[in-house]
Amino acid sequence: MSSRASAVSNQEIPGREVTMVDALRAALREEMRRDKRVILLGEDIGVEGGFGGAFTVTLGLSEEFGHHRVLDTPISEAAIAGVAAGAALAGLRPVADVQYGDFLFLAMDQLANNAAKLRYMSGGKLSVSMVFRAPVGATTRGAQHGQSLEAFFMHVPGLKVACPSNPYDGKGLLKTAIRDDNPVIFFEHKLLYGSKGARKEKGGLQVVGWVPDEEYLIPFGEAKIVRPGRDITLVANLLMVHKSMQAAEILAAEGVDAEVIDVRTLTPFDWETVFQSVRKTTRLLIVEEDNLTGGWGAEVAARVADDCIGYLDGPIRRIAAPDTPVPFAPVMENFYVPSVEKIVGAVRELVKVHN
Amino acid sequence: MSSRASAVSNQEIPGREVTMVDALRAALREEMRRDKRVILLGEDIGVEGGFGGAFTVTLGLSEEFGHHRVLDTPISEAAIAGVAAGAALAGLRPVADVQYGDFLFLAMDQLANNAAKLRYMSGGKLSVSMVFRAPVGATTRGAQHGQSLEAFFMHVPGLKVACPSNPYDGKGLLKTAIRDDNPVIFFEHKLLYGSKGARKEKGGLQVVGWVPDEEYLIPFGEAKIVRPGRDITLVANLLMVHKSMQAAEILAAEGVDAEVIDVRTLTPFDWETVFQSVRKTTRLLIVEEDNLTGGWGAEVAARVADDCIGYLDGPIRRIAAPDTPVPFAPVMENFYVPSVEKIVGAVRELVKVHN
Amino acid sequence: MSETKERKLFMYHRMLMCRMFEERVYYLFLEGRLPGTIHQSQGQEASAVGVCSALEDKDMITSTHRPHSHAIARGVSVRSLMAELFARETGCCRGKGGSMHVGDMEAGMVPAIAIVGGGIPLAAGCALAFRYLEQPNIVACFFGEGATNIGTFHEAVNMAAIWNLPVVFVCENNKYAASTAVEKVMRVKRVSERAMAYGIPGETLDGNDVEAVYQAMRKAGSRARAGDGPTLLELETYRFAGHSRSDPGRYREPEEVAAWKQRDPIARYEAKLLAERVLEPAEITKIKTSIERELEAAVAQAESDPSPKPEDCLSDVFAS
Amino acid sequence: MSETKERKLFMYHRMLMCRMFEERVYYLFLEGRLPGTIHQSQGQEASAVGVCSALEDKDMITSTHRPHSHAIARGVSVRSLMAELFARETGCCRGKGGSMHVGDMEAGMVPAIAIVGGGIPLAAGCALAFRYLEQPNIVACFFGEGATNIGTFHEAVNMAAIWNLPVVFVCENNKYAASTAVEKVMRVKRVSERAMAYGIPGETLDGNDVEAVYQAMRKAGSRARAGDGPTLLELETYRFAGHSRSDPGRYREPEEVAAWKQRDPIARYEAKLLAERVLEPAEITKIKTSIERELEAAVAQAESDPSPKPEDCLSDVFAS
Ligand SMILES: Cc1ncc(C[n+]2csc(CCOP(=O)(O)OP(=O)(O)O)c2C)c(N)n1
Ligand SMILES: Cc1ncc(C[n+]2csc(CCOP(=O)(O)OP(=O)(O)O)c2C)c(N)n1
Ligand SMILES: [Mg+2]
Ligand SMILES: [Mg+2]
Repeated sequence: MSSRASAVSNQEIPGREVTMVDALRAALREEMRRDKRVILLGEDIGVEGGFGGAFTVTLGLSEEFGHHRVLDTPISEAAIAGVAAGAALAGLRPVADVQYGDFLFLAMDQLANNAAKLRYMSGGKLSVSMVFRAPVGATTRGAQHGQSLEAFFMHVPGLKVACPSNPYDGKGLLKTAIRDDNPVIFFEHKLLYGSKGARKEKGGLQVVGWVPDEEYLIPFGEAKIVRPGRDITLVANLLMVHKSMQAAEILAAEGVDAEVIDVRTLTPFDWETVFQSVRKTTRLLIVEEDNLTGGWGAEVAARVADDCIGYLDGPIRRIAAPDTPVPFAPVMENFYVPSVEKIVGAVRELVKVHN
Repeated sequence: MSSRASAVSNQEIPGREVTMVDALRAALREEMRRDKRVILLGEDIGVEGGFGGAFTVTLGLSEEFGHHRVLDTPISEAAIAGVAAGAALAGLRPVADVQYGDFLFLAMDQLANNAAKLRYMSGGKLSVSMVFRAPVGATTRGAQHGQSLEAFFMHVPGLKVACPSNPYDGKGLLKTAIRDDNPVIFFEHKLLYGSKGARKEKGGLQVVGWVPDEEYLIPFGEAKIVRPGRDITLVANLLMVHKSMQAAEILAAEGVDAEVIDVRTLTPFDWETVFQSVRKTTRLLIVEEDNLTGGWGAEVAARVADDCIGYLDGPIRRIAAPDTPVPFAPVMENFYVPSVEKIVGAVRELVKVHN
Repeated sequence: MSETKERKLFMYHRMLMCRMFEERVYYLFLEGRLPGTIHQSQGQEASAVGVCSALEDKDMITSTHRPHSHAIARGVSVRSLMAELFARETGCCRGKGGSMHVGDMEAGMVPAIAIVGGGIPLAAGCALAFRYLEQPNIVACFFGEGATNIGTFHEAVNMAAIWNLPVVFVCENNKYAASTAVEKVMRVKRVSERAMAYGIPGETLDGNDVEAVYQAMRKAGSRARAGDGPTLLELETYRFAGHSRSDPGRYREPEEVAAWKQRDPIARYEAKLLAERVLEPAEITKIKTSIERELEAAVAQAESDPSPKPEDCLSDVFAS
Repeated sequence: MSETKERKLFMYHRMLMCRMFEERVYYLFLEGRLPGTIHQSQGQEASAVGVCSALEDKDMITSTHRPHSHAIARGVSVRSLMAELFARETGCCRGKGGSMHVGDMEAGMVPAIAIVGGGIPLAAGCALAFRYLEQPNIVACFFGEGATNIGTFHEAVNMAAIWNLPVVFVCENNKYAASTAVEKVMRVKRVSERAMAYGIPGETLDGNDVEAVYQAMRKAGSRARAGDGPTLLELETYRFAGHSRSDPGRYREPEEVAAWKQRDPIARYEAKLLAERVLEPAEITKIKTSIERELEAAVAQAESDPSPKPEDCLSDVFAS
């Protein structure tokens, strides 16, 4: 594995532009080839003539690895999570999934009470090496198919939480997650999959990203400054990284230089990168698609308000979905999901306040 | 119903000292007498010769109201929640419970995806008038019987969340919860029950509180300043209100005058009372038994860091359980649960910093 | 017209309405005029209509991610359904629910629950309320065979069984849960065998025979209404379309699809009614034309209906 | 000594150890020497010991909130169990687990899961790993009859069934879930009937007959090991004590308790072994004395063992 590869796109290194779906599938394929203990569990993930899971990520893997490694399950989310945890206890490295993150609540007991706690309850003797993948984000499917659930899992001690915003990170983080000896909840944003054909999402970003041909891993707990800036810090994840970047471009034209941080993993969280940025820019806006109250952004605000309050030149603000379920009608959903305009507006206000 | 009674203990008004268990039972009894639509659902709540639920709250109610109103369920937490929600849709006002809050994860889908969202998904046409009671808090029963889960539910739009610290509030809030047309998650702290006899908890506070004989309700969304003070604001709930009060007494002897706020309900939250207090004291310490990262205290810190940052004379700090499961050994559990000493220590540091 | 004849024509009409609604909706999707996704139920109309035709006023149904036919069969207004799919203020959920959550409790339908199995406890809960309030009503609880593998099915059916609740569990066994064939995920031959685990009657029947469905539901309904508890009805059927809008259904053999299309519940019933002379050939076109017109009007109305305002997304979280 | 005789004496010894451990623990609680709470299993020793005696090295068990006898029967060291109850650093969970989470995967026991039914998917998962790794092992999954009403039972048993996993589901039907009598919460007469819903064999047997339990478990175990899938064994038994430390058990008729005490699995087996001359009367006291001594030593050791430090609560959250 190359350490060079952990640098961002570099013309010297052979690689190619791929979608998130391609990148995640490649991560699964590479890890399955490398380690026989890696198996997949989920609904509709390996059926012949089927979808490769709800968003095609596992397409073709049952053909390559066989149905004993790509297990199509009944609709039994609690058992999917619990069976994965049990298999992990006995030495496998299962990667399980739900078709929509919203169904995680069905598996929550197994994830939060068993997978997350078994190592601790055993006094550190066991480990539960599993990954649980979950697509999040609103895509005009209404209240039960569009939630962002990162905060719930960030609040469970014993679980790691990843949330990549681009194919490069997606691949590198998923490979790391699979090799991690702890349970990892791996959030993927539906509008970032770049799925094509029938599974293409309206409003989906055409995110393709460069990924080196050489193998690489991305460690957990390292945020990425995706745009350095001087005037304000924007902290975001998943789709909101892209919206924050778009906002930063607009703001740049107005002379406001925003630093954008992609948190990449919520647990462990790279507090230092955020703190350093805030100490430099003296202003903080957190951007998340999750509901405002109790979102992961609250934790970021709280930590900064503890560690960096003396450096702040104004209030800590959050742009998040309002405290409502996800509405169906696109006009309402567009209002619900934080927009580039809202980010820009909030930044304008923040830089104005104490300038 | 008397409005006088909503004042705190008043010698003029007839009343008596009762435990939390007595107060909650009285609330259930009064509401069941008042409104035939109120029914109870739960495990072991009405069995002859049984416990009256895990903590005796429903003892005697099946005798008074019959088994058609006090329904002993199988061990089926998801169905308990979903059946309660369904019954609410069709006009009843169920009060359901889990024996330990930790089991809420099993019911989470029904609570968060159905009960919380049905009103919204119906465009406001329906209401889900139910209460779901859940005991929380660590009491040397280990990782799966001691969690504090308020933050998970505060983060679900459509759910109200109550967490009374004393019998007076317990009774008034539970009655309000039952009459509310929305789903309410009602958290009770095991060490505050004041249960006697076999169900007595080691380390349980002998909290008895004065409760008027006359009927009263306590509105949601009104925090209570349980101790006014000038130097620092302590925001707490449940057991931590008592620890904060003890800390405040110790601090008073040192000349530090702490204001202690009992939040009473997390949704709706009485932001104004907290903001006003912080503007006055200029210092904030949040005290919760929940795990630090993503606890409800993070939201309080975030809101204050948004609204009151200009008033703050130092960092916003939180005292919470560390990010670990609940350990079994009492020596570890005592370290895990925020102590009076830790609160005192944190306050000393905060008042020192900018004095 | 005799009551039976009237009912038969009613069921025929309703099934056609279900079918034509779904076809219309499908084209609207292809044309890009509807947002979101849809799960269609062409081929399953006999179960929706047979069950709902056996219900009384104020009875209730619960439904799933595939709810259109259930809603139509239950009598939810077609206009309000269409408007909901168009995300209009006038939709049955005022644009907040969408395809997967259509419903209207006034019309006897709880908003559909799109989480597989998630509606089953709600059904039991409604039934509990009916019994408690001494309301002589029942609940018909729809779900797919895939849902019988999830925990809530088990818990809620058991709870309804021990309490003898007035609910009929209606499993539409269309052989697939998304791409997953039923044989792969359960070892029992018939879903109805699962009733045994709860000590309630279970019955498997031809879910494409609307008359048979109606009769079985009458029977199970009477039993429930009489206080004798729930029944599990397994209705064998098939969805002609893919699982959702985006599914070409390549996991099914074309022969299998073709064979089931031979058993089209509407064509079969039509033939039967013609043979019985309940229906005259000339009436068929008339009925279809009138449905076509109704759908046309519903679409036109929906298109001109007001959209919710963006900020409307903030209301209806809490009852006050 | 013949293999059979050895095994019989072993089972007798283990049952006694279970019983005497629980009695000892009970008194330690009454004396206030142990923290937390306990769920005791006096009366249920035949099921724990019959099942575990039929296991091989590296087989696994999963357990519940009532795990002491399972742990002892599986061969988890009595010292490490006692130390765990005393919340010592030397406990099998290093003081982090407590009574409800005892276990030791080295000894073949997953830490017990105290959430009813929560261990069942873990059992299926372990079994999946065994099969996948071509390890010739099986899992015995213990749970109470009350657990068969929860969703995870349904989901996990079904999954194990469709995949023919090497797991034996062992339901200890002790007639009550806390204070709730089994007849109130399920309509089937026998829990084993629920096996039919998953297309696997189910069998009800006298759970207080250790020999019968052993034989049934051998058979089900062989079946599982051969790749023929899971079995649901229902072991009819009774707990002599209350549900937990604080339960006086007033929801049970004294006559019922007395009748079951007549069927004490240990007394019965003792009488049988005496009759078979496998056991001599004189040996009984010897065995009891030696167990007494072992328990005494375990208690003494536990009391003098080091306690974890308060800050130890911070470690073991993540593997690094
Ligand atoms: C709990 C849950 N898991 C997965 C899904 C995704 N999903 C939607 S429909 C479906 C298949 C449902 O099959 P079945 O119950 O047979 O109903 P059908 O679609 O055949 O009508 C799946 C897996 C879901 N909505 N809910
Ligand atoms: C999901 C869940 N609900 C409730 C409880 C509280 N509780 C602990 S043991 C028990 C009864 C369990 O009965 P059963 O499964 O028959 O086992 P037994 O106690 O009889 O051994 C209950 C209700 C729990 N631990 N987990
Ligand atoms: Mg189906
Ligand atoms: Mg039992």
